[in-house]
Amino acid sequence: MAGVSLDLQLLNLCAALLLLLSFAMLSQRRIVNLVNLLALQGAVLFVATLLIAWRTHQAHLYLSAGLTLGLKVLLLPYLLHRLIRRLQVYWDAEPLLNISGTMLIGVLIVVFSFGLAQPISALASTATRNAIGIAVAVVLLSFLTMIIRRKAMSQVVGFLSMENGLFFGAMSATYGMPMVVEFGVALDVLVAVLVLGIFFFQIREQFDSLDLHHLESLREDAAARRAE
Amino acid sequence: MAPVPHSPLDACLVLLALWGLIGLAGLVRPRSLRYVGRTLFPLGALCGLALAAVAFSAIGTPTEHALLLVGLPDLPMHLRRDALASLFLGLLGAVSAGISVFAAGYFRRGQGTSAGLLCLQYHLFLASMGFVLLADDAYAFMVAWESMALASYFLVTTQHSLGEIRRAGFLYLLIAHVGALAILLAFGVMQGGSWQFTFDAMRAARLPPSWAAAAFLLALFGFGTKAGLAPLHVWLPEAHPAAPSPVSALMSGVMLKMAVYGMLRVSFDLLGTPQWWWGVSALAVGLFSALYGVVFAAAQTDMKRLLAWSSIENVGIIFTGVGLAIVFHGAGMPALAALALIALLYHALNHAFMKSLLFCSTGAVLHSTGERNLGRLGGLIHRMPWVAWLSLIGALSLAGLPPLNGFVSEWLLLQAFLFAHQVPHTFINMLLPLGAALVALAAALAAYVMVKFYGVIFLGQPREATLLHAHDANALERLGLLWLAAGCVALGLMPTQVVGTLRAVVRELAHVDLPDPTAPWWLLEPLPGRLASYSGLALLLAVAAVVLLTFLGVRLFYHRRVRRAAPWDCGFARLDARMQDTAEGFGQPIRHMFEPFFAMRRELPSPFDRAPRYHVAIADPLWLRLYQPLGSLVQRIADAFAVLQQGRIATYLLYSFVTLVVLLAVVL
Amino acid sequence: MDFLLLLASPLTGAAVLALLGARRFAPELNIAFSLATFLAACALTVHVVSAGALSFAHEQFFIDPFNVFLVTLTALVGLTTAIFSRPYMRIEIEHGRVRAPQLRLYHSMYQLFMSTMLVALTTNNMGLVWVAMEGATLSTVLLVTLYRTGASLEAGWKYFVLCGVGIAQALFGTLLLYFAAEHALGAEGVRALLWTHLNGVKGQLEPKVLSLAFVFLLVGYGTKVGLAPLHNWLPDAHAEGPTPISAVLSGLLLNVALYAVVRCKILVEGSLHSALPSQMLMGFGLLSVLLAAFFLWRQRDIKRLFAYSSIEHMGIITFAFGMGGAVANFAALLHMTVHSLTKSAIFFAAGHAAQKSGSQLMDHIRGLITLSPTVGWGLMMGSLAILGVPPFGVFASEFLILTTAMREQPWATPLLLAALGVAFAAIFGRVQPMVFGETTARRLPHPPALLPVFVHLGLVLALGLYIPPYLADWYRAAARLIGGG
Amino acid sequence: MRPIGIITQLLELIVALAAAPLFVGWINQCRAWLQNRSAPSLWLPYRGIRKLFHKDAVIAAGASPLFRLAPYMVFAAMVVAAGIIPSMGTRLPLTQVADAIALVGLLATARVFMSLAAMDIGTAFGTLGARREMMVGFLAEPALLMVIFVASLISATTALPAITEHLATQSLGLYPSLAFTAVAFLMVLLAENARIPVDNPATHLELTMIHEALLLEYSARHLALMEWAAALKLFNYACIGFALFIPWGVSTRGSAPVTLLASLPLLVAKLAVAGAVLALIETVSAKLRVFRAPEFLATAFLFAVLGLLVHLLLGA
Repeated sequence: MAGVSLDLQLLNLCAALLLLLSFAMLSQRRIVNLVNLLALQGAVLFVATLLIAWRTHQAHLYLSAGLTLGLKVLLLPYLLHRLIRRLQVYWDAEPLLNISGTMLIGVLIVVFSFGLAQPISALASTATRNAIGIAVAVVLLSFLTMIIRRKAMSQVVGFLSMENGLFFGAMSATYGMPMVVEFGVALDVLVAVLVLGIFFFQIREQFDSLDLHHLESLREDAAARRAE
Repeated sequence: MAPVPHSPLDACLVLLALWGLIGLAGLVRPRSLRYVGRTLFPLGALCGLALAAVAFSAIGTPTEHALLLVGLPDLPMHLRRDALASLFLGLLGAVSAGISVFAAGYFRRGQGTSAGLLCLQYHLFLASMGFVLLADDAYAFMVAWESMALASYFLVTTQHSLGEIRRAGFLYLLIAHVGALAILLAFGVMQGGSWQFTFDAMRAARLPPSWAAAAFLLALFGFGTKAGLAPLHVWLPEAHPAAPSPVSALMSGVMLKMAVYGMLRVSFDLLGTPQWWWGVSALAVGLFSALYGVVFAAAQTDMKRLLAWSSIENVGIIFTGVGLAIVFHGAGMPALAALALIALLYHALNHAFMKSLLFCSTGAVLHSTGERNLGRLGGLIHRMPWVAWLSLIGALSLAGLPPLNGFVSEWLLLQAFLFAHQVPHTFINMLLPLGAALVALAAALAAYVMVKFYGVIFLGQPREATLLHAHDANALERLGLLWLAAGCVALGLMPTQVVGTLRAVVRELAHVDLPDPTAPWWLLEPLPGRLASYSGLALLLAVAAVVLLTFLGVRLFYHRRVRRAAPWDCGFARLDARMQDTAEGFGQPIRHMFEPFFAMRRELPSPFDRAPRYHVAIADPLWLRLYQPLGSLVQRIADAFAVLQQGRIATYLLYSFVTLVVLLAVVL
Repeated sequence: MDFLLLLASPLTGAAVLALLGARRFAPELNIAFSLATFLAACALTVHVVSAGALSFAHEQFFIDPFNVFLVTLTALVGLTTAIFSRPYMRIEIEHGRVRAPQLRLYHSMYQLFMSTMLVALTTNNMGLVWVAMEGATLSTVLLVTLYRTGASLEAGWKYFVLCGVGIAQALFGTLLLYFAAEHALGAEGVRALLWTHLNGVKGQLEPKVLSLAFVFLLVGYGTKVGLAPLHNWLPDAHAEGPTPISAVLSGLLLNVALYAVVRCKILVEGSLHSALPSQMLMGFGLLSVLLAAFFLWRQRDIKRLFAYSSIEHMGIITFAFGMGGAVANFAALLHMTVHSLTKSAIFFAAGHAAQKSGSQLMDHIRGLITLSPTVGWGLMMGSLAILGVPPFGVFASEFLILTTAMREQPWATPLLLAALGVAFAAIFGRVQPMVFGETTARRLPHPPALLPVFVHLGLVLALGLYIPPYLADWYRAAARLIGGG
Repeated sequence: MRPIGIITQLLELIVALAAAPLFVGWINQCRAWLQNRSAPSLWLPYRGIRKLFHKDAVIAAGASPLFRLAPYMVFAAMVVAAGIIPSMGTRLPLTQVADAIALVGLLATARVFMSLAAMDIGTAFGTLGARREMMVGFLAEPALLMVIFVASLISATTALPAITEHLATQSLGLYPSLAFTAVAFLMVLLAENARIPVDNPATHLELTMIHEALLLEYSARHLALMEWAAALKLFNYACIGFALFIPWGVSTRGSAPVTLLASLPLLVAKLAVAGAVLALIETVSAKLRVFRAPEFLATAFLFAVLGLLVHLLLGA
């Protein structure tokens, strides 16, 4: 990688790490680890943001880096851990699709999203244009995670990592969104997690488990008729 | 009071508005029968009379236009009164006058809907029909058209506590709505890219033949549903009997004619130059309905159902006329086209009167006996002479017998058929006489049906003891029946005048005309030089004269006395009322002959039964073969779709995911 | 000033009711705040009618013909729903389905939801649109689960996850939009998300990126519109939440989401110069109409039934916007209006019907007309209106849409015809026995508030017969703005 | 309306009224000869009618005025019909009033009144008769119409005199279509006049009777009128047949009034032959079951339609 400055290399490294982490999430079945991976993702994101901020000397990026640190590395994982402890959900059940199959699909997704990002990065003026494809891949991979998981908790983690992917995309494509939007997004994410907290307790006291197969009674097919 | 209107159109509008007001007035004291029944309905009848007078007198006069400041922003409601509209307005007014008077005496306490609400729906029904006739843009037409359907739906479901009545209403509104959508699409075609939905724009639009054909077929479908053409008729035998009798009369007598009006308006006025093969399609449908309807009418055991089926037959005959007119028009035979148009308009008028008359009299019977099943009626001519003799007129005219009105229109139609052999298409030449044969067959069957209807209800011995307490119709009901019967007689006895009026309509509608009559006023000679003429009046006089002479002769020479005795029992021990033919019995030959038409279930008793029981149920094969499969098809599709949604959130996420990926792949 | 009040009143309402929401007079307070919002909206409308398009707060907010009537509509439905919810929630309390703290949550969240709706409508910043939409989800999700039943929790969870994920896609779309805009606008990146600016330069936006962006935005906001096959949260959320919420979800949220989609469509079409976005909209619309019609056929829960009918109508509107052109856009906007009015009215009536017969299952609701004619007639008339029977306004718009389709997209008309027929059979076949026949209804502890039902239906009827000129002018201006076709 | 018209009209009516029973009598006589029975007097029908007129009328208790009106209506209908059919001359004022289609309508009216009257008493046999009569009617009527249509297509009119003249003045043109229709017409005639093979005028066996069942309740003058009307009906049908198929010798427009006198013996001759033919047919053929009657008539209908098609194909 001659001719490429160190920070840029570091940035690309971060991107690669993000992708790796989302694959790890895809395969990880222990919820606690899942949350840790999420925190790690947040950390990588924080580093990347710092680098970009330092690179482009945009003050508001430091701010959003701080936001990332506070929210995605510290607060959210902490809340999630508390939830896990309070609700005693440690293991996810067997995912709907076995790991190897998932991995295979994951790889396809990565290919697809790189292809997808091609025209975008072709236009991008940012140094980090090549990372856009990775951001797309992270988003879609977390989507996949949400699809194959059975526990509400792990879906939430998937959801948050999707948020991370979007954030990274914003960083790498346009050095972040306007501040007001950033704040709004951050606020929404925070509120979402709080709401989720309330939710989990409600679900728990209703079904005393967070397994999603309790949440499959509202349906249209023949089973619905039998249910009534 | 309304301001003095200075043009027929304004007068019509005022009268329609008055109908609306009368309806609203019904809500003031909805429970008071004296107020609603004895006051408002007669007022409505007066409006009807006035409307008839205004409209009929306006037939010759030039077309008028008007604008209402309601409707869509770029499309205020256009109104237009031309000869065709006037004719049907007159029909609406004249027939509804009779029915309203009858209804004034008809409605009793203790029906589902309160009298006042009924009054509102009834008069809104009338007014909306009036607006259908006056509308001159697609939006106004559709609004009036659907309001008509809606009002009649609420009238049909008056006694909504009964399950089958609800079912009938549902079926009716559903089919009406689908038909209305078809008409809507037809208008969508006809506006031809000029985003104006006024009829004038449609007249101006020159459509390519394929589009015009599409429009025509859509219209035929749409108006066919409302007219009850087979195979779109299934709602009719359900809905018409379900409604209170005056409403049945209004629906059969007047509302079906709205469909005829719409068909004429579209095919001759809006589409301009119809192509001959459209006519063939209409002809085929019409003939099929005519035969199908009358055959099923012969097999009915419920008197109102029987009348409903016979309505299908008559509508079939009318649409046969439409088809014939289009064929002639397309083949460039103006005189014959005019003849066919006049015949069908005449039949529309006739049917309006006679069918309303018969429905009203069934209403009277229903009230005094509480019985709709023909198998439990009989001998009512002794208990209710008024109803019996007046509905004899109706029955004879519906049977198409001279000198009454039913015969005249069928005569005209047959004349049209008969001279059709110069149509420049060989196979139509072959088919038209067969059409004539079918019409003749339908007419003869109609006579059969009417003998059954009349004989089983009014003649013979009462089949139930309760019938001995039957009472005749009250004064208002008699007046209504009398008015309608008078209409039948008048239409039968002065065809020349009626045809004269209709000529004006046809001239304006399709720019075709009959040659001017050379015959004297009392003689109907539609095509001079054809040497085909008819005079109901003279015929009646001749028959009456002979009857009188015979009677006098008998009186004069042989004055022997008459004694009463028990009927001869052919040596049977005792001869009781249950030995008469029931409705099933009387219809049996038809069932026997048209076996393939019916989906029949029979229970025959074995010779050794202690309590032998015979039961036969007739089902409409079109319902079984067409509509039930349709319903189950929808059910099956719905079940297939339902599998998509089986409650698992992962699946739903998968849908979003796949949608996203697919769309991305598309744009890439 | 009036604009400030418009946003401030629901926000303060949310705050105040968060404290006082459980008090006896809370419902009245709720009504009062909604009334204030409504008055502000009216003032604003007058303002715009006189002064033309406005913008506030450094162009972060702006009002043009397209959103001003939606704002008024939103405020109006918000007010009537508040009026309706007063007796409704009291009855729920009497029946012991809701407790005081939940009522507090309900009231404050109701106001919060209103404010998010209004922000989403009035903001000029596509990013803020996204934030507000997400906020709308978050503020309603806890209301859906208000009854804490298993079903309601499930519905809430699906609502939350599906809309959350969908909205995330929308965020990515917004990001791409920003990206393209920055690329086009160059220096002034801050303004790059302002719709007015984007609209100004839409010609120069990079088509490829925008088409990608549109896909993400469509899938994102389309989820909230309830376009098939992204609609799966909608029936559950409508059926299991309290009826006022179902009413505002159907009446407002779907509209606002569709508003966002259309805004995006305007930009993308401007840059693409291709029919792709229109075709996508038409495809989604048609699919939704068909699916919804056949799902309607199987329903047994009254609120679920009308939820699916909302999907159907959203499909129709989307289809119309897809066709584009002056007439179709006009019709679509009109349809948005009458649909939200009618549908919320139906939900009001249906809610009371369900309360009266103690079940949402339609087999248990019978003969409403005998015990309470107002509810019965309300339900009957509402259903007929929503089924597109004239002279109601829904017919007016369907008239225009169908006739346009017959000319522009004849291939689609058989499908539409079949779908409308099936929908009619399904809905009317269920409604008729509920309204007519022998009754199963019983008296209620509080007199139901049916004023809103008849106000809405009256408006719909009026719109069917006469559209006032200034309203028509809005529609026309908006239709011109949306363009296409 | 010129005097010659009125004369012809009256003459025809008188001849019809007089000759109708005679025709019946003649047929019965021929039948008897063919079945080598000793033949009844030619005047027997007159005597029957006269006798009936002298009896007291017995009317069933439950009879309504319709019952007593019917005989007069039926009789009148038949008389007017006789006035419409050009049996001797074509200068008939009445034929303007009613053309061939109206004639069929008139006959239908008579049938309907008979059936209604039969149902009026409410005995099993009356209704049975009415049902069967209508059953025969609704098939025979269209067949008759078809027959008339062919003739009127050939001569482009539905007015009987015009048809007759057109066919009579043709230089003996042979119409294959008319051959078909003639067969059809003969079958219709048999069915409509309650002759074998459809009905047997000489039986009162409940299971098979149609016409007699209708008259079961009538007595005295009413019965007399009915019998006379029946005879007139047969006569009318015969005359329709003559008018359509052997129209020669009728005094047409333009021809001298004297021909009217000449046409009388000719009519008698035609009737004599026709009666003999009818008698022959009735003797050689066997009575059908009632349920076969529809098939019989359907065949007639079919023949008529065939005639129509043949006419359209060959233009003749």
